[in-house]
Amino acid sequence: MSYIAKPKVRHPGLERNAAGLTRRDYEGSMSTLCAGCGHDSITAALIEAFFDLDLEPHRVAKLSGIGCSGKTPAYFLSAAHGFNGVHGRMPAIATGVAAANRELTLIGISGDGDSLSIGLGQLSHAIRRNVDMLYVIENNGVYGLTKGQFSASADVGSKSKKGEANRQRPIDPVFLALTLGASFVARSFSGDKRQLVPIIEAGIAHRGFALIDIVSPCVTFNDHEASTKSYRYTRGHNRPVIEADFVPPAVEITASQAGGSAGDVRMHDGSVVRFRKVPDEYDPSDRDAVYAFLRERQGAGELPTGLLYLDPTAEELHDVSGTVAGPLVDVPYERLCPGAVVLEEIQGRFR
Amino acid sequence: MSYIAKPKVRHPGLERNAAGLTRRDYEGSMSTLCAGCGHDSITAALIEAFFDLDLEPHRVAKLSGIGCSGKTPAYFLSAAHGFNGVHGRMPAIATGVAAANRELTLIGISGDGDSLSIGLGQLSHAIRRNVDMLYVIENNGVYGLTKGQFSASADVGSKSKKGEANRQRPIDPVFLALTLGASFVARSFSGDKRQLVPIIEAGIAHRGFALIDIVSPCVTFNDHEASTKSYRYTRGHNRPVIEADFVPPAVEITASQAGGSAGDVRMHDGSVVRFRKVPDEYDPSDRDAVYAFLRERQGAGELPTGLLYLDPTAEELHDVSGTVAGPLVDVPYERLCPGAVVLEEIQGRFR
Amino acid sequence: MIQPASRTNDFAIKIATVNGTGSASANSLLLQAVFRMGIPVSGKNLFPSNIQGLPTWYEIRVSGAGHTSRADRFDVMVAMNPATYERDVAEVAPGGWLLYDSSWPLRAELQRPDVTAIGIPLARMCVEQFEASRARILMKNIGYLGALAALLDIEVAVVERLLEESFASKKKLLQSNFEAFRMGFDYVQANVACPLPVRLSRLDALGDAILIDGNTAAALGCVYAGATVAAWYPITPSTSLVDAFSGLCDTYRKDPESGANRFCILQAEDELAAAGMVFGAGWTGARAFTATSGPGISLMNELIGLGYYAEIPGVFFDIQRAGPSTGMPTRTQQADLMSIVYASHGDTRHIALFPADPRECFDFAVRAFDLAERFQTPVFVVSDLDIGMNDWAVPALAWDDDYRPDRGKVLDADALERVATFSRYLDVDGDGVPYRTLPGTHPKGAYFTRGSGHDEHGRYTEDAAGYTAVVDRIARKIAAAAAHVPQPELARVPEARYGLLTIGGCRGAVLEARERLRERGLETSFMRVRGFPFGDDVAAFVAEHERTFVVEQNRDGQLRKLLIAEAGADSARLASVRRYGGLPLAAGEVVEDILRLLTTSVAAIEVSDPHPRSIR
Amino acid sequence: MIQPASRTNDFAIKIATVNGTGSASANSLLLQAVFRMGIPVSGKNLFPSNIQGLPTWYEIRVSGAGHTSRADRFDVMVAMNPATYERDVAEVAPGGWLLYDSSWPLRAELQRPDVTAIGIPLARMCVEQFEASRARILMKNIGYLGALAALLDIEVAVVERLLEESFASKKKLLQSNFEAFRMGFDYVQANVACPLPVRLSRLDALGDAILIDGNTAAALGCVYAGATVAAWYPITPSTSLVDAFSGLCDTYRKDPESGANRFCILQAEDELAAAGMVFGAGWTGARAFTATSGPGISLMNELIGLGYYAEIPGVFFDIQRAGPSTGMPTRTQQADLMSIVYASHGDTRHIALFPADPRECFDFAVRAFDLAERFQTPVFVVSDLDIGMNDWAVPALAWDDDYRPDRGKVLDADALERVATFSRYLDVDGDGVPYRTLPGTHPKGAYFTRGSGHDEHGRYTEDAAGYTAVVDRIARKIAAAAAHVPQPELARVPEARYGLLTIGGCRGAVLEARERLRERGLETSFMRVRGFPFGDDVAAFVAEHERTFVVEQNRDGQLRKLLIAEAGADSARLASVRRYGGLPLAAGEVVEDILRLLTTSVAAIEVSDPHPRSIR
Ligand SMILES: Cc1ncc(C[n+]2csc(CCOP(=O)(O)OP(=O)(O)O)c2C)c(N)n1
Ligand SMILES: Cc1ncc(C[n+]2csc(CCOP(=O)(O)OP(=O)(O)O)c2C)c(N)n1
Ligand code: SF4
Ligand code: SF4
Ligand SMILES: [Mg+2]
Ligand SMILES: [Mg+2]
Repeated sequence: MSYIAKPKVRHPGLERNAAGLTRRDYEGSMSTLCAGCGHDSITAALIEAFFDLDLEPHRVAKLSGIGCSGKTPAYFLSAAHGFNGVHGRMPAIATGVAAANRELTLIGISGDGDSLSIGLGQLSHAIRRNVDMLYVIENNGVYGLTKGQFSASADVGSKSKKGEANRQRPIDPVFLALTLGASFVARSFSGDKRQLVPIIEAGIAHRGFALIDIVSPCVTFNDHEASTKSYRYTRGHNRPVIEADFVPPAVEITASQAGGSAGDVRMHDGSVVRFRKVPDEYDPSDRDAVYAFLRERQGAGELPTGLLYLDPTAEELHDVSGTVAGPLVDVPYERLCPGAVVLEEIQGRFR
Repeated sequence: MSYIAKPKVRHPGLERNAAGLTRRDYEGSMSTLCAGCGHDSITAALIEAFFDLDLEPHRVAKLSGIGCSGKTPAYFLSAAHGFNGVHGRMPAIATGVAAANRELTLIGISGDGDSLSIGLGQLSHAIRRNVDMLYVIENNGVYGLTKGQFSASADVGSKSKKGEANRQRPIDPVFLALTLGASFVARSFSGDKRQLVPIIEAGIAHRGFALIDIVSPCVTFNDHEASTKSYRYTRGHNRPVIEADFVPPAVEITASQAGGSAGDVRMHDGSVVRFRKVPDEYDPSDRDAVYAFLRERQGAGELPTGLLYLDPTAEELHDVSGTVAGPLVDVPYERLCPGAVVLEEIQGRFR
Repeated sequence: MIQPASRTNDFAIKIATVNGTGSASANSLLLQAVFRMGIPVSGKNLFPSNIQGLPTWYEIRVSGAGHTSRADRFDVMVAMNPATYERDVAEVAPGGWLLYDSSWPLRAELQRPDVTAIGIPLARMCVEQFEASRARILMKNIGYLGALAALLDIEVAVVERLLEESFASKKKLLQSNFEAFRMGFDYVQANVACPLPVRLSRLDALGDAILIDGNTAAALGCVYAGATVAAWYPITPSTSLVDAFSGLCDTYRKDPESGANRFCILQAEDELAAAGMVFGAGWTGARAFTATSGPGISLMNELIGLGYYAEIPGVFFDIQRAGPSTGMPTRTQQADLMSIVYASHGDTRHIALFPADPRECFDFAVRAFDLAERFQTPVFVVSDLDIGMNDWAVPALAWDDDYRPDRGKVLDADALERVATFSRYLDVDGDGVPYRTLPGTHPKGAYFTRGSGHDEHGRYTEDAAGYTAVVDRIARKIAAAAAHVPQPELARVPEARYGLLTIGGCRGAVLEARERLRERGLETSFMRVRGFPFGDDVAAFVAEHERTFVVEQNRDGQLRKLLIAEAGADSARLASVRRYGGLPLAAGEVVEDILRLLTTSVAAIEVSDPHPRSIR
Repeated sequence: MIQPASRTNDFAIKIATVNGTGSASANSLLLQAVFRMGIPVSGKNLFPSNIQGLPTWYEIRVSGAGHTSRADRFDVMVAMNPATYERDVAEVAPGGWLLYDSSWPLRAELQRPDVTAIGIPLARMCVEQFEASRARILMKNIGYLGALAALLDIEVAVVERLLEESFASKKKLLQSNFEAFRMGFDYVQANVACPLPVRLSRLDALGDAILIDGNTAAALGCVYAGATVAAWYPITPSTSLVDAFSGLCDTYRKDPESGANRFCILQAEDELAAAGMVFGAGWTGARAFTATSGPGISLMNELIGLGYYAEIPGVFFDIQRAGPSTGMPTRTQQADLMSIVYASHGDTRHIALFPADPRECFDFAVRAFDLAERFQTPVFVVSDLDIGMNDWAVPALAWDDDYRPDRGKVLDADALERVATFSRYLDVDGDGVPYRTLPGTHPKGAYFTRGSGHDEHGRYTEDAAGYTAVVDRIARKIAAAAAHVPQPELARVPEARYGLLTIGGCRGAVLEARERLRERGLETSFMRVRGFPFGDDVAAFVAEHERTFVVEQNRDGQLRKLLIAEAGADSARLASVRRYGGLPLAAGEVVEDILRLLTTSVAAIEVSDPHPRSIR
């Protein structure tokens, strides 16, 4: 714990991206989280990714549930619409947003309590619908904002600050998502910005539901010795199993494969996810193999991280719904109302 | 569809079990479901299992949510307390029952809508808590009681009565349960009583959460040609991958293994689950292997059934909670109230 | 035997069958036939909450005078379900008729001296006439339709035309239906003196009326209002609203070129999700709605509070059924009034519209979307099973092609370009309604929506003054909506000492009761509230009458309580008439209660307080 | 400069710090020290809804006269947070004192001529005295505690004893604390004329009182009532109730031999699940409860209706916070009254108890379990953040060892053996309360519990009569509870024209306001409702006074509405005093509003209607 007032997140230089914006333009208001909170690092990575992607902030909608994690959308992209909903219900709100305007870039930030306890049903069904959005779980194993109770992601044996060990099996969002048929599944660590930024970029580029489970230590309630969600423990057990670079649509693709079996995956918007340093046996497009591989590694006490599974072709909500190409909010009223003559016609049926 | 009034479910003979009861004593009121509904066959199997187990009906509590499935507890064990809760919330109610009286035999009957849509969160957390109960999902791929909308278990491509194909990925309770760490996972078919009865018996004997996903065709809304939850489709694709006999505690165990790698598994109450005709590669105690095996088979279009996974040693709710051995409802008030003297003592802290 | 007076176009029929046996379509044909003869008619379907095999009833009331609320007495009982013979026989009005299937003898104890039993060997005739076991069951229904046609003088040509329309694409079925109809018709013609003293005779009393249920009409309203996002979870009796919306959109909302949908219907995983989706879409700028019933409203409570406090439009149809809890899903009630008006914890108060019939379902649906966007808040359309699922004869729906949605105060890109700064929750115009912006429009429009404390600029706050400024403005805003919701229906009689005040689908029964009271020399004024918050006219109406009878369909007198607590009505002047057994209201019930209250002392009126505060 | 009159044991202090910096324990020590000097005192913690780094305040009011509601004015401001200097300085009463950290100079614009600034170089002294950076921060708090001890004449021995108790097991920490305390104390002794005119002096005004928060007291009540199952989901400000229950159970509810738990605490996945668990356990025969706040009540709505209609006992603590929606989680309010009383769709009405302070939290907790089982229904204990989380000096809790839980009408195995048949929902005794049985008891006790329509025998029904018999009985049952809930606190003054009517934690401020009004020559009667349903005495009280001021902490006058709609109180006589900015109520606010309402015309009182029906 440290009590020094935190400066607004700052970035070196005032370099401008293709949208003509500086990193500053992607920032938000000053964080009110505890100094050192993992969530703030994720905020920084998000800012970096948005800057890299040259996104116009006002074309983004950022949503969250309730918790320390739920507060974070206030800390980036102040020029984007934000929506801090109620606890555990952000997935449904986001689904409504996506239904109404499919052209917005949608980002949801949640916590492990928000997503795996109260919100488990909604998260699962958003995965099932393959709603086109980036969904970040800032996973610290506790309910931060309500002062440190174990969440459903707490590992068996992980101890609370008071020294009590958790005895309930954790719900692992990665395995959950794989089982539910998620089209983009990643895990990362708030302390590994290098890994995190390209994953976020790929998640935004992904057309469908991109889930990133990010271990994000809670310095106040879950960063002590016997916790398995501490900085120390996470650093010690983090094993990137696959590396992914993100190549935006504009960049011409030259080299094709850098190793392993995965190579380049072309995304819907023309960008490319370039998998590197992939273990030979690892295929990020084979759901069952990924599941088995990760189970084995986690069984051995490791925390495998990376963009673990990717299917850029899965049908998203609007494919399944057969919606028109543009945003529903842009369809002029004249195309929605059949008019008086048709009403008269319809009423013929009722006479 | 047939319009003949259904007789009360009847069983041959008036044979008495060790509890001195006939099958009739395990029946309930007359079913009001459609003639031929799969749910009624499951009811019959439950009656059979209760009879076999010599259970005293009044020691059983039977719970359900809302739906055609939710009505079924009225159709068996009229001498047991029944609780038809609200839609999707039976797991929590059952958890409260289990907390208060750990000696009741607890049976929950649910539907695919009740468990996988509105109740997904509660089901998942009941699995996680390993609440000691039998949990039956009467899975017909539709909301029966509200007239046939697709449920979350509808397979991709399965068609509604009107001919519309479902395009959303199904949530498979078996994989969900395996992923969430369930201690007893089975799948069966309402039409296969021979397979179903011993699984139910084992589920009741199991100390912990025993999930049985039972394909139970809805004759009125989902038993047509292009449905993957019809009688015909299910019969055609049902592949029992492992057979299980249930040997009650009283019976002496003689022969040990009948084949495969699984053999006998001794349950907490002294009963034995005897696995037979187990494929060589199949080990019902290896969660990951079972997951992989079933994924593969289902990927090949089969519907693998049987008592698929079993861990009789997992800690259940009361182990984790450290509760006293007997039912909490039986602890006399005198042992609950610390009394006036202690209150005075405690108040010392507040002066 | 009592000889009934001949009553043309003024009687009621009740048909007792088993659900899932095909009687529904026969009953509906009967209803339509009467309707097509130009005679005011209504049908009330009393069906069980299961799929097949349980007793079900259908009530048809024919009233040349236009009284189509639920009948008080049944002149003709079509008793096709042996399981309910006993009570069905008991329910026939003295001097009435009982049709039964004489393939089996009618048990002696079921015969009544004051009721004429008419046996028709339907099952036997069907076995003789049809091969398939399915047809043998289904055709019995068309058989009793034929019998009724003969007995009641239904125009055969009308029925035949209806059958032709129903089976236009299934010629073979049409043939069997014709045969079955004739079978019943001829049998009765040959064996019974036709027509009965209760009979039909063509009228021209319906004008341009249509025969429609409220859920279909509401769905039409959603289409015409330009709603694009529907999020829902199936629940009786609201399901048919979304089904109708879906069907209409499939026809009228496809892009003609691509065939793609200009709408998105989301079958949510539960009602919490449905509400979340509605607010997500509403926040984004779509007209979005859900349809549910009581249990759904309960589940949506938390999100409704979010919509209220974060000021997000959304339209919620509550098709009420009998509560509490799961209650009786296929029975009607008006018992969600409190739940809706005060939905969600904390200080909340919601705009609600109370349609009385399908036509108002259509009109109020459109209005609800306008109000939701105008006032940036959830708006409730409070219908019920009787309105929503039964067929009502109502004047044709009207549409003005000049209608354009009232999107309320939305700043678009141009407007944002011009403003210096944008404060989401500031009362710029002094009317309590702030300006909003939609995501994706313009960088200057960005703001942070939250259900936690916020000030007029949308900033997070825990400060009493900042917080209070916003919640006070919201209170003013909702209060101001009183002038914009549909105003009460009012029929004042200057000299009347008594008032009748009601809501929703009680309208017909109360108006009919009013006529019957007038016939007894008792003049009453009439008011029906159509929207919440109430206007000042409600308390004025109460003040102008010595005593006002509040007629509603719930146990606790919820409307009466709302009138007292929210309209400032004087409780001492409000007597309570309540029926809540789950059936649509009948005029006789209203008359009966009012007369009882009037003939007993004031004390009796106090006893009518739903909650005696001490047990006497 | 204004010279304040010397005021012994009658002043208020406000301490402004940053949360997460250790000030909470110093503030609590200060409060306890005053308490141990036998002087009535209260502490109000105004903390932010975050974990670390935001402004937080602690208010201590000292009142020899026993007035411990929130202070109207602050004589001493301890301004330790530069971020809030400006408003903190502004809040000091004229003639008061401002303590600040003079390690840095006080900006000129923050000085006030009518306020004495007392600089203490806390940070500098701490740096000099302590090594660890953590200690340097934490010890500043003990430093200002020392300074206040010198300025206010707090008995040093009392503080030292408190420190010893706090750090009994941490000798080293104790030493630093002693040092820090001395550091502040000595500095002030040396540099300021001590004590100030506002100062303490030992009293013996507290008797056997304890200093306790309402959540701890409620948890004690749960332990003593014999509750065994707690199901909950964390939410401020209710969390500490379950934390306290858990802590108490760990000490007093272990089996002495096995060490096993005679309780089961379930941290549910959400509030819907928590409510389900409570009803599951209650149905099974355990005393079960949950603790939550507004959002939880909203989420529990559907299940509450199930408990009501299926008649299952359960105790629900609502520790209210400022709504609507997420609202201000660390601010207080009384705005869930409507939500609770009418929770869930359909006709529902719930028993609710309204404690005013921690002692009543204890008593009412026990009572709630008895009522829940006696009436077989959910019972709500409606507390709030101010009562639940702040420390109150209240008379010692009393316990009668002869108390035995009232399990209500439960048929055990013996009783069932004797009865011929058992009908779950039959009104055997004519008191509206049926008999129930617990699962596992006896074959004859079996019945089917359901939230769908059921008759008196517990059988499924869709029949109007069968359904109505049950819901009518439930209405009678709940109405009868009016005589069993805690009766109002009443102080009638025969000649008083005005009444004050309030609820919950407003009690202290209203009683103090009453004294102040009396000092101005205005006599008032006083009533505080303590339970719902209301008894007849409430309307009588209102009828006996020309005008009654209803004092409550919500925007919409929810209590006033309930009095009108549910107690039959005459609305014309009820004026409304409402504060809802999230802070505990202060007497001055009540006096101010009442005087304003009295000095303006009757019209003014109407303006105080929270919802002007037309915009004027
Ligand atoms: C309906 C509801 N229940 C409970 C709460 C209280 N609450 C606020 S945040 C939170 C948990 C947050 O945990 P998590 O999602 O892990 O976020 P973190 O604070 O750890 O980032 C809870 C229970 C609430 N706001 N709303
Ligand atoms: C809160 C709530 N929402 C909706 C309903 C309506 N409803 C009743 S049963 C049901 C679905 C039942 O489907 P399933 O669980 O699959 O059971 P089945 O009828 O197919 O056996 C629904 C949506 C309800 N009773 N309560
Ligand atoms: S409490 Fe934990 S999660 Fe919350 S801001 Fe502090 S460190 Fe982050
Ligand atoms: S509708 Fe389907 S699920 Fe329901 S009873 Fe009939 S066959 Fe069974
Ligand atoms: Mg967390
Ligand atoms: Mg189903």
